Amino acid sequence: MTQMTYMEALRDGMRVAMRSDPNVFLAGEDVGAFGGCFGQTKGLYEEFGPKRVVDTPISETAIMGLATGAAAVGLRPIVEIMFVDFMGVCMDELFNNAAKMHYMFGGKITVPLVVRAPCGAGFSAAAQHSQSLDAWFAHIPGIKVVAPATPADAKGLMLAAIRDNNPVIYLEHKGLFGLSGEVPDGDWEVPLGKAEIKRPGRDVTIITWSAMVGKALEAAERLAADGIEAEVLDLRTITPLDVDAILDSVGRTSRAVIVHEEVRTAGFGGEVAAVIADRGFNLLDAPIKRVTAPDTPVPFSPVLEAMFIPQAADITRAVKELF
Amino acid sequence: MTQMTYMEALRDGMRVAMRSDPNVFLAGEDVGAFGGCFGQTKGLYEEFGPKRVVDTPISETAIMGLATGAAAVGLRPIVEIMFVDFMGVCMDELFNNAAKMHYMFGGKITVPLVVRAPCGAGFSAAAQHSQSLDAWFAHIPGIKVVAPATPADAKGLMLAAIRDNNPVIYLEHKGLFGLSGEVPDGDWEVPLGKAEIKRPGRDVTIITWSAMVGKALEAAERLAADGIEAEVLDLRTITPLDVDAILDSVGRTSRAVIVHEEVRTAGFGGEVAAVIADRGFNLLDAPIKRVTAPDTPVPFSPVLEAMFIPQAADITRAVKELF
Amino acid sequence: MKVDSVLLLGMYESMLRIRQFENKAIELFAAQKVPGFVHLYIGEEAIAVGVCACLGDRDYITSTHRGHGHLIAKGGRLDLMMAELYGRASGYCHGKGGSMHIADANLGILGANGIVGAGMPIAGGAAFACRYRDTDAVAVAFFGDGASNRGTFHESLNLASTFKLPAVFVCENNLYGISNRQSHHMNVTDVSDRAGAYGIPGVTVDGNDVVAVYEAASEAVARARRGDGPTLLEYKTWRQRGHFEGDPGTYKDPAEQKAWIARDPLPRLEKQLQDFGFADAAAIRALHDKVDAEIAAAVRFAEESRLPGAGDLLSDVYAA
Amino acid sequence: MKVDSVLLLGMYESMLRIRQFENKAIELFAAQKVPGFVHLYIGEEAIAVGVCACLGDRDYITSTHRGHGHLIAKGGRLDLMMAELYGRASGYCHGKGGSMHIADANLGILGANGIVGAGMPIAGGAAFACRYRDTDAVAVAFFGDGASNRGTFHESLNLASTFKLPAVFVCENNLYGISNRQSHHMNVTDVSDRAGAYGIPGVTVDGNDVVAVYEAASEAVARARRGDGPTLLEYKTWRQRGHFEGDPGTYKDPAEQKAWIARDPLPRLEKQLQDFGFADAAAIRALHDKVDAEIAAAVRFAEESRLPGAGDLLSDVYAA
Ligand SMILES: Cc1ncc(C[n+]2csc(CCOP(=O)(O)OP(=O)(O)O)c2C)c(N)n1
Ligand SMILES: Cc1ncc(C[n+]2csc(CCOP(=O)(O)OP(=O)(O)O)c2C)c(N)n1
Ligand SMILES: [Mg+2]
Ligand SMILES: [Mg+2]
Repeated sequence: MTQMTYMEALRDGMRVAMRSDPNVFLAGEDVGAFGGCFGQTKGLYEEFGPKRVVDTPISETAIMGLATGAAAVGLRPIVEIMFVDFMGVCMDELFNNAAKMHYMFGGKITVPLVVRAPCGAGFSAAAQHSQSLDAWFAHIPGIKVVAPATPADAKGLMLAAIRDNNPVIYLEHKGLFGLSGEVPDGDWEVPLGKAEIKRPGRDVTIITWSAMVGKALEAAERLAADGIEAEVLDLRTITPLDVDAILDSVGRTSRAVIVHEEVRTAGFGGEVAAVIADRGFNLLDAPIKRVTAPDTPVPFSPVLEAMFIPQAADITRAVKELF
Repeated sequence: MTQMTYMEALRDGMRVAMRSDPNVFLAGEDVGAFGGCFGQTKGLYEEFGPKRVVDTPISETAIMGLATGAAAVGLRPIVEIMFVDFMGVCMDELFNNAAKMHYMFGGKITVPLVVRAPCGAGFSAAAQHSQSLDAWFAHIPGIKVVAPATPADAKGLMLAAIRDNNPVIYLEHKGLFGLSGEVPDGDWEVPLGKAEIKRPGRDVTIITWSAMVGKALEAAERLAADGIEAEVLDLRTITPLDVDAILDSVGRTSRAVIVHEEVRTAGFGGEVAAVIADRGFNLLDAPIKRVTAPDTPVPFSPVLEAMFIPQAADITRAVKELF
Repeated sequence: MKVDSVLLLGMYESMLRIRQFENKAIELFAAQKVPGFVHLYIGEEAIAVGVCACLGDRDYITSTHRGHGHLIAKGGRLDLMMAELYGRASGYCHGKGGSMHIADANLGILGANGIVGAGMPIAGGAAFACRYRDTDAVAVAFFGDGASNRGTFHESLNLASTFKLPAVFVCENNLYGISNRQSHHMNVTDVSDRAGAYGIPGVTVDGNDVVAVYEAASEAVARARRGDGPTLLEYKTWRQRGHFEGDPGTYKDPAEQKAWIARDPLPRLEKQLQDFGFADAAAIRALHDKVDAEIAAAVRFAEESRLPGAGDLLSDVYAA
Repeated sequence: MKVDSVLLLGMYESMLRIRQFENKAIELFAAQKVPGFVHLYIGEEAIAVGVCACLGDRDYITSTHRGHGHLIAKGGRLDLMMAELYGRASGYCHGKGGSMHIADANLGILGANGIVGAGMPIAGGAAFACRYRDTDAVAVAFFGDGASNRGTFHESLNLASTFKLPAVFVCENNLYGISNRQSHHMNVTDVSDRAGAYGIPGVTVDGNDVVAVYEAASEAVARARRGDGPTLLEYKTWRQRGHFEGDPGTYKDPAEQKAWIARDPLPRLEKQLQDFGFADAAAIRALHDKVDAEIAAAVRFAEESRLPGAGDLLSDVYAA
């Protein structure tokens, strides 16, 4: 175990994978000597050189194609799209080709690639640099989507993502980059598709992921003071969704609150709610609540942005409505 | 009232709008003399000429930009993206600019445009020409999304969409183009954001839209034979969602089944289920069921495609699980 | 001329195979045995064949919606292709892909593609891998005049040029994107003029002359193999059929259609073969018989194959 | 030279206004009064000013992430801009946009833009509307060398050229996209060489010489107004600061930075004004005082304005 930040941990994941497999390379805008827009890739260029750490032009469709074509012939690309907000530029390449090739071609081609995409609000970066688009990716059959909330998960999911034989979207939250925590050393994976209880509790299940895990834990502390023991279930992987973990927890607590930073309408919280409202209906003692950003673009002004982002107080309020 | 097909009706909507407002124009690939890939725009070029019915290069980002820029300075563009499957090409233009400009710029610019996008499976057109991507659009604050199921709605929603002051995605289902029905003559709108009960019933609410309305009505007929009276609620507009209509119907039936042609995970059915599981929880006597396509790309072979598309039998089965 | 009789006869046979496969597809589509969209390559065969004659199995291609010719020229199996067009479980994609989505990894075929212009970025990735592995393999992207207006064209050519990737970009300029004439979708006469934007060679060649196609492609492929970077090749040609089966192509000028049919690459090559003394009428007939038999066998294979089942619907969404 | 003293003095004042606005922004960002990303235009002012000097309020521009210069040159109000940078309710966008998202419909400013290359398609749409309405107005898209590698560049220029739209595409080639040197992101020296791909004129000009900027832009704008279609203008320049505030720009060669600062457009124009006898030191000083007072007033306006409230969060998502 080593104490490191979320950013160091995801970088460590890349480094371990690149050391252990020469087919792994990294490409994107300013990922080389510059070290990435937020410093995520610092040191990788120095260690692995320009062949394996590749600065690209500002050409997201070519970047996604680079990953898809290289993966289709056996390499294991990691590409960075500088902000998840830019995924619309290469959405076609991702969803009509990378995601579908394996199925369309009858299993004849596999596309093992990772797209790293920094997401999330909190930096006054405004409407085009602050989004969470989790549900969009979750709606694409053929890809997997991970969204780590802790340094350990950042590393372990990175390694699992790189070694998975499918396109994986790795959503790294900008607000977590500086978060510190214990991270297992060496070659250590967190399996895709497994949620984790980050705090056990018997009264209500708060289902969340990414930066909202921290907010949920904060809310759970406050609720505990009021005698409500909230379980915080961190999905970690958005798709494939760990339905068993959700139903198991809700089966014990009989109440569910879903929290995400995405805007509300058609966010991934809807999927989680729908799964519970179908398969977990008889477990429930109360309505299913969602705590989300409102249906607006992300505003610039810090005061507005703070209102936009779901806060611990919003979560405690939603939980209390259920009692 | 005139008997016409869904395709004729949506064309009639465009024609009425173009006659009544010289600022309305139509642009897209092969929409001119060719009349559109499915014939949707036949005759418009002849009536309105090359100035107002514009064939474009195969350049979806430029097409969406054409619409956005022209709308931002006061025209009312209708653009066709030949298949909704190609929206990934211009997703960035749609969601980061057209959809957000009004908000980002503090209301200083409005972007009244319509994107027509044929959607849906049923023609062995395979994975890249058969999709429904309703939830993606629903997840974009700042745009509205309509998905007519009948000839009358195809016309009325078209006119309302063109005259709305926001970007509207108009999802025309390829499988409905030939559907015939009575359509009001002249200048006649269906207000955006209003669902419609296409069949009243007291036992269960089937909530659906687009081509699945027909399947739901078929299922309702079969269920009636078994003594179950299903109400079929056609959303017509996906966003803004008519929550009142949903809660009102479920309040009367106590049971909800949501049906859509999109793949299941993170489809718009999740949103509808979540709304009911929150605000309508106490109305419910049974789990909320979703009948959807499976989480796969759309397969080519007609036998597989028929299994992919939700059928009336799937709906009756889901409904019966609730009794 | 760098072509000998073996090469020329091989190219003729390959072109014939494409032509007859597609003539059969016309029939089967009309008979509603083949569903979906069918985009035919008839009249453009010299391009796929002339280009792929420069490639080996280690080289990669990306194809288009109009892909039969590329696949066959690169060695694709007629029986698996035909079964795929029929939507049978024995097809290349187990019936999941159809005409627009056929790939064969072993042959370096990275797929037909229903998205116009989508093959170019993927070819860029394959070319990157060829170089990454220190092989001399190359990747070739086929695309149309219409596709050369897509952003992917620009981004891919720029990336390939900047990285000096072993890629060849082959524009099949048949003068139309569906109904839209080239002069109405771009303001240059030669797509190859776009090469200048990337500092790479751009060449325009008669796409109905397989020898000319082959020679230009040889040079571009050699250049890529040498590590000197990509080339943009433009082959002028003509789509003899409608955009897809069912399109009567009324936007075409009949006189122009006639003139282009007079330049049909197949009879043209047949005449060359005879003029050069590479083949007589009997030899040509024998090739026809051989190809027709292959196609008949492919149809039989398809018709005798089972339809896919419920298990196929859900399989292969994810790789293990 | 087509420029007279009024024009030249006006351009100087405009450049100075941009420079001082941004010098203030440096200070305010460092003091954490201005949050978010701040991309500065210092050193590139001659381009926005020289180009916008050819435009009227009826003409449109689309801007970039590095937009202050374009907005000010097109007449944007300093007080509303400064309040927007502060995130105040009185700002251009009521605090919802910030530095990267400012528009003013009345001035034809269709917005700064956080998406690299996103302005070009929008300018195409505005140019289409200018022609649709039979006006002689034009639309100008500003963008960087890095942006010229985006697919939107290609699609927009092709569309504008094919439709002969009254558009001008202005590439501000400051030799970098963030840390990526032009020679590492494209394989041509002059972005203007890309014009050939669309059959339109392409011109490369010293972007630090406002007179040269103005003259080239005049011609391009006149051409567009005449209905002769778009032009690609490339202005060579240098970004004196880091990519955004906070980037130390260590990837730059200090000697090169020094050489470019010696070619700073502002002192250069100041010297011209004096050489031509258009302004003496006192006149220049008076302009400085005027601009500084404007900026001080803008800061005061921003600081005295209220913050937006909960009502602002949810308003203006949809137009009525
Ligand atoms: C991104 C995208 N836009 C539009 C289409 C619809 N479409 C299919 S083929 C075609 C024409 C392609 O023209 P070209 O590239 O010249 O190829 P050709 O058909 O002439 O071989 C179009 C517009 C598509 N499949 N993908
Ligand atoms: C589509 C997209 N990709 C990447 C970015 C991140 N980004 C912001 S500015 C920039 C560099 C732009 O370079 P250039 O176009 O030369 O403009 P300059 O910053 O030099 O003025 C990049 C990569 C973005 N905002 N949008
Ligand atoms: Mg063509
Ligand atoms: Mg630059």
